[in-house]
Amino acid sequence: MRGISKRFPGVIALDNVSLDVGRGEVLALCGENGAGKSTLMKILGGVYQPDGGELLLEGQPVKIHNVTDAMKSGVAFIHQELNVLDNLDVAANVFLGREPKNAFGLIDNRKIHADTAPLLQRLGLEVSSRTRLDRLSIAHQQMVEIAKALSLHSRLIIMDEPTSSLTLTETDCLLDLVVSLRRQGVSVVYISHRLGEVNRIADRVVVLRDGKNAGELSRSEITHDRIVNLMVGREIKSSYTGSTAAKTPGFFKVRNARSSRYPASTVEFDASRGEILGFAGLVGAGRSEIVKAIVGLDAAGGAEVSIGEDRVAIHSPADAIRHGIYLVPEDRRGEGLVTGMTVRENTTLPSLKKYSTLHLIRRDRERKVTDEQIASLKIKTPGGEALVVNLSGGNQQKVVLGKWLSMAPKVMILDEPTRGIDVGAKAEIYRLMRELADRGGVILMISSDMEEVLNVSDRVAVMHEGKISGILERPDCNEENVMNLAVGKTLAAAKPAVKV
Amino acid sequence: GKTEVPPAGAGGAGAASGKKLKLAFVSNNAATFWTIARSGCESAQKELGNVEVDFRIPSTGSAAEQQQILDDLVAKGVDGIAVSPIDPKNQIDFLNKISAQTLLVCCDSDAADSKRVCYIGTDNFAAGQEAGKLIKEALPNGGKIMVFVGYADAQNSKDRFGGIKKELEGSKIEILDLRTDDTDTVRAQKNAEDTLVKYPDVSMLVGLYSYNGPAILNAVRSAGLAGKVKIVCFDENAETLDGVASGDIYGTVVQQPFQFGKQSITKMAKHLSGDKEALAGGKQIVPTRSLKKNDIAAFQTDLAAILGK
Amino acid sequence: MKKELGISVLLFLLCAVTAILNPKFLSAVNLFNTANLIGLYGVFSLGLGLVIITGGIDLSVGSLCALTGVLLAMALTEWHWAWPLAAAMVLGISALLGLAHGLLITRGKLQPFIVTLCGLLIYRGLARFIAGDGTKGFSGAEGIEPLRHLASGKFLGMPMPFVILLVLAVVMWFVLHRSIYGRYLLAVGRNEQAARFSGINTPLVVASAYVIAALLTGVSGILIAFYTNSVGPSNHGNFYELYGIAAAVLGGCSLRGGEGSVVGIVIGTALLLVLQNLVNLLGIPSSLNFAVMGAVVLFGVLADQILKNRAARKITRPS
Amino acid sequence: MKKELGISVLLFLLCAVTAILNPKFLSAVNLFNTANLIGLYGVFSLGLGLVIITGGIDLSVGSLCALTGVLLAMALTEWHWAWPLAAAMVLGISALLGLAHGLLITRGKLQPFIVTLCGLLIYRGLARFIAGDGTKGFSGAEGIEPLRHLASGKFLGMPMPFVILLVLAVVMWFVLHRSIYGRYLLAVGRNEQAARFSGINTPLVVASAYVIAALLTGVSGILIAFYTNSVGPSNHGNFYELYGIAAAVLGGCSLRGGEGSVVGIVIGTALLLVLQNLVNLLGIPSSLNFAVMGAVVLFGVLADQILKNRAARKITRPS
Ligand SMILES: Nc1ncnc2c1ncn2[C@@H]1O[C@H](COP(=O)(O)OP(=O)(O)OP(=O)(O)O)[C@@H](O)[C@H]1O
Ligand SMILES: Nc1ncnc2c1ncn2[C@@H]1O[C@H](COP(=O)(O)OP(=O)(O)OP(=O)(O)O)[C@@H](O)[C@H]1O
Ligand SMILES: [Mg+2]
Ligand SMILES: [Mg+2]
Repeated sequence: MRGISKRFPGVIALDNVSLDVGRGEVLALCGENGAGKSTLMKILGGVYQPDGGELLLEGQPVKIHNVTDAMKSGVAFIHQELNVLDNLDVAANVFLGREPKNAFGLIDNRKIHADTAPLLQRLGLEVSSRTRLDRLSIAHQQMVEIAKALSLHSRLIIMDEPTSSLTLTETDCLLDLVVSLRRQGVSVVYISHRLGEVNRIADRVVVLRDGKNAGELSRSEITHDRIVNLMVGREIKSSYTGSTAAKTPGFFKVRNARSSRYPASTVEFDASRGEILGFAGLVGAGRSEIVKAIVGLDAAGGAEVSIGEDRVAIHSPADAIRHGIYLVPEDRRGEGLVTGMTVRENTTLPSLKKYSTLHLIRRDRERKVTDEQIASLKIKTPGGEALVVNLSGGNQQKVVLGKWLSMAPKVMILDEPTRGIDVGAKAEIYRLMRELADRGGVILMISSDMEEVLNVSDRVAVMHEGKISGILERPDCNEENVMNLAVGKTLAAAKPAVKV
Repeated sequence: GKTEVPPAGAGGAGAASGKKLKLAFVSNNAATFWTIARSGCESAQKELGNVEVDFRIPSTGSAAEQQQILDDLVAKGVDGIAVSPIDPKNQIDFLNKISAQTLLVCCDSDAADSKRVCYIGTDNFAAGQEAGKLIKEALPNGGKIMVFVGYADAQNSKDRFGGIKKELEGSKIEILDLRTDDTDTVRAQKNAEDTLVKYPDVSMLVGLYSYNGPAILNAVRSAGLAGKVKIVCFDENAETLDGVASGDIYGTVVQQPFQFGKQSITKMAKHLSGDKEALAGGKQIVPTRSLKKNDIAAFQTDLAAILGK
Repeated sequence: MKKELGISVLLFLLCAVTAILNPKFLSAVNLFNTANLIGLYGVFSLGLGLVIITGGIDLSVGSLCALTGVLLAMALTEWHWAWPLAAAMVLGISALLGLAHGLLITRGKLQPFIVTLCGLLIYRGLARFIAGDGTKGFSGAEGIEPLRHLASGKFLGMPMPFVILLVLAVVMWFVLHRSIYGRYLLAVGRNEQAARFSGINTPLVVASAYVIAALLTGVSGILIAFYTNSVGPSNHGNFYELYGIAAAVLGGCSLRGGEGSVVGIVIGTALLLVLQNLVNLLGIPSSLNFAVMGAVVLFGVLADQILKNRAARKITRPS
Repeated sequence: MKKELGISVLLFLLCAVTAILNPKFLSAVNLFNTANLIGLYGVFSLGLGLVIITGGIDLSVGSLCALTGVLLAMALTEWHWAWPLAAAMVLGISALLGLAHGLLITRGKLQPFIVTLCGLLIYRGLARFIAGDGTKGFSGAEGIEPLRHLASGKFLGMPMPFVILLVLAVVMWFVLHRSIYGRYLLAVGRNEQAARFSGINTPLVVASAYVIAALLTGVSGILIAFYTNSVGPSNHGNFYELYGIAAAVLGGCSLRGGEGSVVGIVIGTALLLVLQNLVNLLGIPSSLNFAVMGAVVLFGVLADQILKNRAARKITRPS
């Protein structure tokens, strides 16, 4: 790709960007949120047309007008946002767009299923090829999308944050796969904000900043700090920094939390005022389900919750919000944001009463608080009146955070708070979380990013099949202990969920 | 064209003596007019004692729906049907198929070329001529008139409009246009209002469907032209009768739907019990009347008696 | 405001063309008549617009008009109720039916299209059944003059329905564009799930929109009944939902939800009625009435779409 | 298959009840008549179902029936065309109009509801204008017996429209459930973007669905014209789109797109027509016809929804 430029209304997403990928090379593409990584790849994948620049394939200029052209040139694309069809089964999704025909010109279903099974095996995905996608978790759906890209037998696979919704085991499996693809001569462009992964597999790192090439690192030069330096132009420390703030143990108590997914198991735990309690576990351990039940989003489940000395009854998110318990959900496009509305409208949505008199909204007050959040979270946006849908993923995530932070939470539950967020922003979000805790808040953080869990949490609760299999105090927090608990082993170091 | 007749397995049931006769009456749409006809049917049923009347109304007023109802009635095994065919000219084959299986009488609107046994009802063309006479009477010095109707493609509106045109031939009266409203009463009224705006010199508005009378009356009254712009209309809608009584409507041509119902049922029953004279002649016209201011009081009393109020 | 600009221009052009071809268009009588009808249709279109903003639809408008019309006429003339009682009954029933829609959609998780399609069928049937398929009017009702005046009188020289529409539109403008409830409506229409996660009682918001819509239809029903002075249950109000939807969409409401404005809906209604006026005043055959309306609606939304696309492209182009 | 089970049971129950209350329901004539009507309505419902599966809707069905009916009758009786030419013209025009819908929706990016609502208005107007607001029939046409036989004859003792429906349903079953095109339809209906990213030419898929729907409506239009033998342009086909949508939805199509089955649509159509048959056979007042239909549709979808919820709960429960 040579001199690629792309503009969107009000934004120059790419400005004269060049990128080379060698055969059998794993190229990591890094950059802050909104740096233009996805846009660049969408141009390669035929989703967008560039405003300027050209594409070369093996030295020959090619024109990629649409997705089909890209596929024909041997480019497969795993998009940042899920693109699967939940009304079709796994095999149909994998072969969508290029179904084999039988003698009558109809779909050869037998072949589709026969060909899908080994793919799933290779990915370690233990589901039948006949399962409808709406029966699968987001993580498994993501794996199906990866299977689909693999089945194309492409020369180049673009993976745009493929691991953002995967946990450790799946991630491992995927990274192994990338390595074996490289061995087969397939090129991979790998976009991820998890620099550990980049470190592990990349042959070369290309960094974008503000839609421009910011530099590149060859295999031997790749280190966490150097990538970060190129991305943001300064150093960012990311290791656990304990807090000195006073803790009030048992401030937030949860008893008998039950989700409709695991109706037979209950979850109980205490969280202290001033601490960050991390929640780790494998995909499907039921972490998201439990926190949804806590804030009243699970009609068939629920929990007994008390804050300080008070029992609080929560039947709906509105109740939870009234008591200062906020949930930042994992699916920001589906659950966190009204993407067709502006940053301002999203920021004030849960707290409109505060910004209104006699039920009439005062826009000046709305603007004030929105501008505050934009400034304090460093949200990259033309302004409060920009539509959220036009922000990059990471900035969207900051809007979700801003929406809740503007309301002075007592208990803040964050489900995958940094999914798809760049290192700089991550560090800021960690800082914000810590600040909030230090000011006397309770933070529960669900994360599938091991590094994050270990770096941020004061304690780590590990879940397995709907139950908390143990809580690790700070000194015992290490990868091995977390993994052991996550797969259901018992551990001497782990405390029971509630001190009896 | 010949439409195959399905095997008459259950159809064509004869009138076994002693058993109650099953007769049906099928209208062409839903309107007060047919409520009066229904009273006629019920009155006949009461007087005869040995008949059972099934009164059916096609909801959408479309030929397809009416045919479905007729088919169902035959399947159900009725002994005779009186129907007001929606499109008599083109429903001939279908009506022939029905009449092959049961006694068929046309009512209100005739399919003269079909094998129906008899027609009982108004001669719409004659009714149109009657309206034409009222128009000429109201406008002795001539003038411009506008005609309103729901569907211009319905047979009764074609006949009525034809009758009016025939009657007005050679007079100094000019017909401006025929405006349709698809039986939307708001549009009917709006059409009248717009006419009053567009043609300030219009001397009369004529409504061919029952709701056109009140619609025109409202428009004329709200424009403050009551009495100045004359109105002639059809049927015995309550508002229409009030308008005639107050003199704002010059006159209305009424049919006798009660007689349609009563005579159809009575005569079919007689025919089925052997009195072939009852439906003789193939055409039995129930005369129309024009009502003017002085006729209203008496007419309303009669109507109330008929509807049992 | 930009959204309403296109349709305002279209409305203005249509008015100008009609006025040039037939100056009677601007006569006091004609303006009065047209304003009156804009009032009649505008009231239910406002409600329909609200429902459309939540991402739903209400197909039962026309049938509900027929049902309320029949009930009102019968209450006043046959059951001899006092008019405030009759009006309250009609509005109460409307609101209840709206609530039923709302509950079936939010609790029963049925699609709005289906629920209100069934409403369309059921209310029409009920209206016909209750009226025994006979036309109902108001002759013989006593002491209904105050209601008649409210529904079809004049106020400051303007037709009452138009005045009522203006008042309702101002209220609804504040509700939709300035109140918390309005913001919730827009949010729910865009992304129900996200709204729920933000602590909004989304079923309540959605259901209330259907109640308001049905209530406004009830008001419209009363106004229209007094306009026509007679209610034929089998055809009264037929297709009104389509007018309302066309008006709302012309006025910038998106059937995908989350978008729409009160001013747009009112202008959309005005556009449709000026079109009908135009057909009559210019002497276009009645048979083409529908075709003209369809063509203009299509042209309107198409032009709007093209302008939108162009605007998007303009920003993208290098300056 | 599970989806169609509920509605099949409902259909069976209705038939059983009707047959018990009036054994004539099972008479050969009645079955013949009902099958005939199922054929007439089923053909366009199939097309409508296809469009609904893409997440769209087609409101122009009834008006298109009127337009095709008028054109066919006039071509045969007034312009004296040979019947193959007349039929080809009618189907060709239908397909073209379907293409216009498809292009406006995919290229023009207009909402299907709006495009076909305008179609509803425009085609009705055109039909009335072309026919000069007069009813058109086939009397006087010569040499049309082969067409009449095709449209309203018998085959193996079954009414031709029913036979045509069966043939079309089998073809459509393969198309929707076994062919690549059908898979694309389902994909596009559920998530247009995902389908596009998979290299599917989504505009082509969507547009073709509208063409097929219009073509099937054209076929229906011919069959219905020969059934009624007369086409009153102002009300012929009124509300047919609503029947079609109700049938498709009863048969398990989701208006949100991506879901639906051919068998379901056919059974849904049959259910609606048995209902009308029942109203007539059991002597329920005609005025309640619509109400009964509405109530049963509502009951059907509600029961379906409740069963679905229960099933969903069962999966979640530990085994
Ligand atoms: N469809 C669009 N319309 C308008 N602006 C867009 C659009 N898509 C992307 N942008 C803008 O282009 C810029 C680059 O976005 P892009 O999605 O490529 O970032 P990214 O590097 O992938 O970020 P992230 O790490 O958050 O995914 C951002 O400023 C974004 O707001
Ligand atoms: N609609 C559904 N139908 C069936 N199973 C579902 C559905 N939604 C979720 N699940 C299952 O519920 C399980 C719990 O999901 P949950 O999101 O609570 O897990 P988690 O621990 O938060 O994992 P993640 O890391 O994916 O967020 C998953 O295994 C998933 O397969
Ligand atoms: Mg991205
Ligand atoms: Mg989760």
